[in-house]
Amino acid sequence: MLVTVVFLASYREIAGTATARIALAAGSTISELVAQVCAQFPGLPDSERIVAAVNNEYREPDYILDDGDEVALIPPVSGGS
Amino acid sequence: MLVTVVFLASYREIAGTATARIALAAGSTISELVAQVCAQFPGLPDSERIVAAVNNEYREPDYILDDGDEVALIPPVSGGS
Amino acid sequence: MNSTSPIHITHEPLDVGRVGELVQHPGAGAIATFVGTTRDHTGDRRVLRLEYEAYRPMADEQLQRVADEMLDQWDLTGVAIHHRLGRLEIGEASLVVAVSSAHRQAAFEACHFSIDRIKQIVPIWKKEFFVGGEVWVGSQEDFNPLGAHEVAAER
Amino acid sequence: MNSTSPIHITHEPLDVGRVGELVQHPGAGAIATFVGTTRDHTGDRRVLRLEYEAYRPMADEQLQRVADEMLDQWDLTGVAIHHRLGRLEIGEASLVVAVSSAHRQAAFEACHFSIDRIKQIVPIWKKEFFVGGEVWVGSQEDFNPLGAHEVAAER
Repeated sequence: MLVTVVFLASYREIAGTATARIALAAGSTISELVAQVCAQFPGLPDSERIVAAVNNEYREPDYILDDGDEVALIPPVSGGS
Repeated sequence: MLVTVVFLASYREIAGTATARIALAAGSTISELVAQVCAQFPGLPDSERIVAAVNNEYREPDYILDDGDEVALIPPVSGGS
Repeated sequence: MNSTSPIHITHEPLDVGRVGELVQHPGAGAIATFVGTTRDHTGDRRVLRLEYEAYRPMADEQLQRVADEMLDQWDLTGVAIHHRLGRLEIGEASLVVAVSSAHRQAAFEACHFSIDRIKQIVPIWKKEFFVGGEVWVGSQEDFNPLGAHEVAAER
Repeated sequence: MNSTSPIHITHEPLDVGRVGELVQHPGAGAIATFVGTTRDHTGDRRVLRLEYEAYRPMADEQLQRVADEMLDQWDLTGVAIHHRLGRLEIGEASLVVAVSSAHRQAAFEACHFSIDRIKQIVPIWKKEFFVGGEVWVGSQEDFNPLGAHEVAAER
């Protein structure tokens, strides 16, 4: 299956791209995706520290992905002031 | 000696006057003044509960008054909102 | 003393935006503002309007004391406190406090402190007018003119 | 969604007075407002300007979630949260939160909560531009998108 990874803010600058299409085995979890992405895009933080949102909802690392999901990797936020 | 007592807000309505000139023995304290005022203007709270300011400064009950002092009896305040 | 003074007691309507402008500062990262407004009820009673009365100049001096205590206890870049007197209709602002600081915690804490402190020491009284009655408001519990003020760190 | 929406993310300058008006209510006795402004320094470094970036529509949804949590936890008469995006100069407002309630404690607590909560869950990022450099800001400690939010009574 294929998912779209979205890199935001500092992660986008590290990855050098805003999005990537990643091929995964069916039934893969967020953890597995993130480990693969971290191997492919060096410079990202430890994969265990990366938080992900799937289709605009925060999800736990053991969340099982579906084909076509949009998985945003969310750096620590800093809105407000 | 003579002091001027100022009645404010609810105390003014109870006393029926905004000010009163009160004659006191030299060396009298706020407590003594307030007891005398409470006797003279029935309806004021227990004299021990009344807070006074002398010449615009809050003072303790044992504060010794001077001739000509302005002694405001200050009901519980309710500014703000 | 006029509406450009940081500490201001007035019979004129308060200008909330103006009070906020008084605390703007290039080093400020946060402005916390509090507006006390006349609400249409107290408990179950419908309020028609309010009147505020002050004992002056003591009220001005005590309001300045509140601002001084704020500046002593927190690292602030600006403090402004405006209080309205006289007759207020429902929805009108009786009090505007604006506090600026580099970091939000200080502005919030100092702003919150100021409202509590005003109710402890500033000789201003509110009278509520209901259908069929009126009452001077005031809490013996809050009133604390002779006590030390609370330690800020509690908040 | 525009500047009359209670929850609003925009590249346009924020109108602080307008956000306050959005929470006016006859039952309100207090309006607590917070304005986050661009300050001229972070620690010892002089800041030239900022840029804010959001992940949308998730940022809008999470900002609405903050407002919903406020309305769930406190008895409020109004909540409005406006967040700016894009390039901001020193002194400009990045965030305006206004909260109204019958009693001041609820408005203060909910307003304070909202700022902390925004920094836990809303996918918006700030980049600071210094003389000779730039940095994305973000605290691993504050960021808490998967945890339960803190209990209000602690404040």
